[in-house]
Amino acid sequence: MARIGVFICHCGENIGRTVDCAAVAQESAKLPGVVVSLDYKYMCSDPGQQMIKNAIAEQKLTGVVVAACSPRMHETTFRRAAAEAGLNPYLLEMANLREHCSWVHEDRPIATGKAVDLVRVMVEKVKRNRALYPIQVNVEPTAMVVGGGIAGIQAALDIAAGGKKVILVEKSPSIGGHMARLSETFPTLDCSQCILTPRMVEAASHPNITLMTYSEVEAVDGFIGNFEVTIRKKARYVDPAKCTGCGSCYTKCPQKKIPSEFDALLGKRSAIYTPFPQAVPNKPVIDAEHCTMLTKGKCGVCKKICPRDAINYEDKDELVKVKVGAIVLATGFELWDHSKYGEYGGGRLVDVIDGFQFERLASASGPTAGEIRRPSDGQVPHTVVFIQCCGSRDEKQGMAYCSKICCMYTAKHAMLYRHKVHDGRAVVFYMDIRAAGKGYDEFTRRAIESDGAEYVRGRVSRIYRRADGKLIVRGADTLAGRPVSIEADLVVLADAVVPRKGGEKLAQMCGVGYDTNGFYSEAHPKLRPVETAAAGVFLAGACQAPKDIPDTVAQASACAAKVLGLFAAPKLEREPIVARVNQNLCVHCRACINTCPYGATQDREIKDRQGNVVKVVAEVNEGLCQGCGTCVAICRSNAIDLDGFTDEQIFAEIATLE
Amino acid sequence: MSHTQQSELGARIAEQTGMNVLECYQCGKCTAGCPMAKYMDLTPSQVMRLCQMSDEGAKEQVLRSGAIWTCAGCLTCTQRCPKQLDPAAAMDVLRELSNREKMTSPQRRKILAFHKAFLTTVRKTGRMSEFPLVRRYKISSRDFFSDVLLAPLMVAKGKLGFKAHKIKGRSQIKTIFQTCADLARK
Amino acid sequence: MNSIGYYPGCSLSGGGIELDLSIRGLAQLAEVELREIDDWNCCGATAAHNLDHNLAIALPYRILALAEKQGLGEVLAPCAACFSRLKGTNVRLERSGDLKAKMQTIVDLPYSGSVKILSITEFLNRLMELGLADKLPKKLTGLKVAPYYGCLLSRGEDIVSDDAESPSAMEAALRATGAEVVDWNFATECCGGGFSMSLTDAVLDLSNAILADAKAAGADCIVTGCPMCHSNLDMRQLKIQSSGMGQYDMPVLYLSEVLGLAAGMGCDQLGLNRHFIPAMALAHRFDPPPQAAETAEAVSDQRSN
Amino acid sequence: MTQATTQTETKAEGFEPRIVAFVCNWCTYAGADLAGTSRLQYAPHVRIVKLPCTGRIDPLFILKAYEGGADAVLVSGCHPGDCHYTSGNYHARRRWTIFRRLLSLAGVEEGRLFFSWVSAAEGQKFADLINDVTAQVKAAGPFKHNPARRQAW
Ligand SMILES: Cc1cc2nc3c(=O)[nH]c(=O)nc-3n(C[C@H](O)[C@H](O)[C@H](O)COP(=O)(O)OP(=O)(O)OC[C@H]3O[C@@H](n4cnc5c(N)ncnc54)[C@H](O)[C@@H]3O)c2cc1C
Ligand SMILES: Cc1cc2nc3c(=O)[nH]c(=O)nc-3n(C[C@H](O)[C@H](O)[C@H](O)COP(=O)(O)OP(=O)(O)OC[C@H]3O[C@@H](n4cnc5c(N)ncnc54)[C@H](O)[C@@H]3O)c2cc1C
Ligand code: SF4
Ligand code: SF4
Ligand code: SF4
Ligand code: SF4
Ligand code: SF4
Ligand code: SF4
Ligand code: SF4
Ligand code: SF4
Repeated sequence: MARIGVFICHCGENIGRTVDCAAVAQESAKLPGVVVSLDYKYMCSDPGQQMIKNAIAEQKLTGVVVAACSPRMHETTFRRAAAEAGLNPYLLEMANLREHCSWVHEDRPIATGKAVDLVRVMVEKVKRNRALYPIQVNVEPTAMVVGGGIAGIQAALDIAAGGKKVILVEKSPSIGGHMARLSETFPTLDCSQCILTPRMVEAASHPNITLMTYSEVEAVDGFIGNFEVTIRKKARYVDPAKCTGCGSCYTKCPQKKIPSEFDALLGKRSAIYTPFPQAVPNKPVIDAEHCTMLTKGKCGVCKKICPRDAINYEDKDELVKVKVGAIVLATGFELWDHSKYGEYGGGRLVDVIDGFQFERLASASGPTAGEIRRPSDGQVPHTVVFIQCCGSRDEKQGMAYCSKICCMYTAKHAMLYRHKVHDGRAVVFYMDIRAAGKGYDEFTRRAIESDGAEYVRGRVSRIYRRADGKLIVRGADTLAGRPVSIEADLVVLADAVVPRKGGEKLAQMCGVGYDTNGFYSEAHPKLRPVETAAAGVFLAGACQAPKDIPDTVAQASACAAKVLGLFAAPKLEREPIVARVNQNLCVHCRACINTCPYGATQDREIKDRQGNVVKVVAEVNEGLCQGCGTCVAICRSNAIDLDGFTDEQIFAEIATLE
Repeated sequence: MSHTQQSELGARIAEQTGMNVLECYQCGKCTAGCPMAKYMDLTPSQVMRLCQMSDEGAKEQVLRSGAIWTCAGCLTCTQRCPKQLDPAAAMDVLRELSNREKMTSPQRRKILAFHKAFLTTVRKTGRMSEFPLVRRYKISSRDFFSDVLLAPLMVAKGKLGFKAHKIKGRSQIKTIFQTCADLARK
Repeated sequence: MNSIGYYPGCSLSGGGIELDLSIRGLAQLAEVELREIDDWNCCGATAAHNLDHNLAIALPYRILALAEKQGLGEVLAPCAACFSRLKGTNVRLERSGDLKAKMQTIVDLPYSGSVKILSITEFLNRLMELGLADKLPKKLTGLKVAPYYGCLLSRGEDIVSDDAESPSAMEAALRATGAEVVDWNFATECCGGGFSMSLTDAVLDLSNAILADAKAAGADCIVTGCPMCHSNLDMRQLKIQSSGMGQYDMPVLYLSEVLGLAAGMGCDQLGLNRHFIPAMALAHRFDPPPQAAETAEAVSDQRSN
Repeated sequence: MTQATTQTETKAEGFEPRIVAFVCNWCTYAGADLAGTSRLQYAPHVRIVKLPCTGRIDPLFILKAYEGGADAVLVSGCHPGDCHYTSGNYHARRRWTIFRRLLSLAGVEEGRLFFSWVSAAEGQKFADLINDVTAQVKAAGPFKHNPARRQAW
């Protein structure tokens, strides 16, 4: 006979205000099988938990329903308490009276009635629960970090420092990401490359880190602790083992007019190239699209010149399989393409540039050696207009969200320009100044108060190029209540930070969700900011949301802590929510085998004593099964069931709703 | 179940156009692009702002402004508003109200006079013709002398219709005007 | 013979008469019959729209209902303002059944919503497809035109299907005449619209900026599809010049006039002699003048000075 | 909304429908949690049955729900491509196409079965969905052909 205990939580006023908890407890007491029914102010508090433990011991309960908050909040708390009192933790269920009832309804009688329903359903379910035992799985103590920007570098270094192996996968020829392209960085104005390159070098030389640049993730199989990843190493046409990075090849390559991605298309590079002088690894690759040897079979200069015979035109992509226990996604961001803004010239005005282009103009290693010169004619601009929120906070043509970093980098740009061009005029159009970090507001104020940037509060409506070459910027000064028109020589758009194009593919491979904009979703916006819905996959940096360097680094280190925590034990306990086959009922139609997304359903031969196969049936590999239940729904012989969500339990729930 | 609380003007705009003025975040892009803004006593974004406020002073300021009459209805603001609002349509609602509540700015009397002269011509004949319109406008606006030099030229070019075109369905038109006027009074 | 309904609108018998003349001429060439709506009324223009939102719908509603009664499936409204009011009314009626019912009681005529409204560019592009393109013997080679869309042919998402920031509806037709389209900035800037009389200074200012940019871009003329824009840019250009804001002598042609020229239609037939800023010289580059036209132009030249 | 509400009033005075929702644990259940955390108010006529994935839903669950007196059934899981289990919801969707046809054979009218996608981040969408489904079911009136039609919850 079932002996069920029901515990109704008031959550202070959170539930109690709209749900009459005492009444729910009284109603629940009348349900068949219920032997105790109590309500209490805070069930998750120590006395609350003690109440449950006492009841389990004194009343010899066979099942418990805690009617409180969402199981996503406290299910583990209460299951642990049950276990401490000697009850199998899987004999406890939660009814969600807070998130699904008291917080979403106002009418007290209606909410109370619904609360009773929710309890009834769970009482009927829990009567049919079975004792379950966690599943142990092995953990492969190697992590893969995808993306070699500052986020990926930091996460890799911290995991390596914790004594575990890391594979750092970067799709471009060098690690460094966007930070390597920045001139100086807010809020301290220190040189970006000066603080970044030591870390790049450290990552490359750390014995625990394997760098895989010019590589991309092709497939991810398996699950937490046991991922199997296929990585495509793209053909470099340069053997990194032989190459010393002497650079003779790229100085001699005749294809020199290729716009450099690293320089935001303002500079040029050759067909065999390293993206920038401090690249790590400092070994070139051949860009197969532009090398005339690879496209037309004509040239071969680099092979002739190379003192180490490192060039190999026959090089092919290579697929490598690795086993890892955890994955960190750190694939970063892109800038929004402002050619969608017809009113700002639709991308056709060459002197209307984006933030990265300005960074490269301001950078000592950039195409103008750090002098601010405009792209059209190389002149030093006398008036530069900076436009914030370009493509951000624009639900019509751009992104509805705030990109978070552009207020700061625009202030930095205005400052850098004023430091470099003393008689120049810097005008910043802004809507709000969002500078909520340590030293951030001081930084933007400095741009205005000491560095002479003219801040104008208002959005710009139009930019066009007058016949005399001046860019006419029509904006508004909403504080003064007037339209303003500025004659500019250069316009810098603070384009929105957007997710990488095609980033959904990687997310889907890993089972990670992404929001409507394409940023990867964390498991909880406040309390689990680096975990994802996929166990064992973590997020660092701007792939999760727009972020500056300090936030990126903090999140990357948090990822490392999570990974090291996971690797601390050799075995991992997993929820025992898995499917089971009843061999007597299975007719081996293989429907389940064909549908299981994890390949967890397999053939099993049943043999007699002599070892002859008498029957083949399906079997579930607990290690692989993730408990989705697809096989259960597909099996026409009712031969599979799912622990924790059995047909019996669900039919009981439905029946209770009658 | 929305908890939005609209001002009187905001509610009227919502009713007539479906727009929620509270969505305006005062970016000023409408003002920035408005060709007429420099002739306005309130900028388009200020007009939007005042419609968000529920005090009587705000309502007065908007309905007595010259700005609402200075708007040319060019839709530049609407086209570019990042919040997909329609300030041009808000202006329509406000003008109608300003006229009905007899609050029209004296500075923009000429514009109102022109519109009224136009509609009177249409009400009487069913169509607009330049000469009757101009005559009526000049009398009511007392703006007799501007453009007098243009008139003979227009005549020479065959561009100034002297005679009113009278359509057959004039009584229908009168009824339409009357019904709409009655509706407005409600 | 193809036929299309026609709503000339009030300005086409007065200030916009050239538009009416040239449209009719081109339709004839393309063998398209224009069937004018019987007893049409004024669409109410900006005035109704500003003073009474019911009237602003009711007046166009009567026009649409009459057109439907007459069995017109498509109706050309060459004036951009009329086009905008008529099509706008269609859109709003379609969106709200309540509004439709209300209008039916006010106007006392049924209207199912079947009439499709064509703008001048849509209409002319249609004529081109219907064979007008093959009937343009004169190549206007060397003519530099600045296509001017203004507000009503570029904006209003439900009404104009073109790209609001860089519209192109006139481009194809202009290129077919052999004219060269200049790259300029003011194709969609507002000219001050209906404020010609009531806020003249603003109109002079705005129109001046448009003329200045067209001149800087090297245009020989501005091409428009709206009588209101035309009167601001053409009629008011005299005042702009006399008040010293700028010297332009920039002819302002309707798109239909440009096509008419390429089709070899005579200046008088197109109404080119009625412009305030002489357009005849421009026309004569492609169409050597018969005597009479020259004198007419001489007269108008004198007057404008 | 307003239109639907007025219709309801004419259809069945005070009709309070019973709606059973089958939702997945990872997306829609979490989305419903977010609606709660954000205090978004919605109609109280829905009872949620939590499953690991929409792939777990056996068509029989739905038939049982009707049998038990539900006026409508709502199925909601992760967005396509966003499934916690990679492809469970894809399998589910494939099955629905066939199942819908069976339903109409079984006498279940159109508009008694709703599908949606609500992610963990879409609290507002969840609330809107519940209100929308409730309004539609109210407008359609009680599931009359359902012999087991019961009193309001
Ligand atoms: C104009 C501008 C100025 C800025 N100035 C500052 C500043 O002054 N101070 C500051 O704190 N912040 C600044 N920032 C922000 C700073 O750039 C970011 O915070 C930082 O770059 C985020 O690092 P990340 O590693 O997350 O991403 P990224 O720098 O984008 O690095 C991601 C890396 O992942 C790689 N990758 C992408 N997809 C894949 C894949 N599928 N497989 C393998 N590899 C992949 C990329 O190639 C790249 O190397 C600025 C940003 C901009 C746009
Ligand atoms: C009015 C208000 C509303 C807020 N609302 C939100 C919100 O809605 N969402 C949100 O995300 N954030 C909110 N916050 C911010 C949130 O409160 C903080 O982010 C969070 O509390 C910071 O946590 P903490 O652990 O760093 O510090 P604390 O919460 O301050 O905890 C520090 C602990 O350390 C103890 N302690 C201090 N000194 C010593 C010592 N020397 N030895 C031993 N123990 C010590 C203290 O007693 C305390 O328990 C809000 C803040 C305020 C003020
Ligand atoms: S158990 Fe949940 S509902 Fe109860 S007090 Fe704790 S948090 Fe609140
Ligand atoms: S020349 Fe040879 S060794 Fe030198 S950088 Fe090029 S590939 Fe490497
Ligand atoms: S073979 Fe290709 S990469 Fe090498 S030098 Fe020639 S063009 Fe450059
Ligand atoms: S950070 Fe500043 S500039 Fe960037 S979107 Fe937000 S408010 Fe706009
Ligand atoms: S679907 Fe059912 S019957 Fe078929 S093989 Fe799997 S368990 Fe056996
Ligand atoms: S529940 Fe079934 S389908 Fe899902 S992972 Fe387990 S074995 Fe595969
Ligand atoms: S553009 Fe739109 S959001 Fe911006 S101030 Fe104007 S109305 Fe408001
Ligand atoms: S519609 Fe009126 S307010 Fe809007 S931009 Fe045009 S003139 Fe300005």
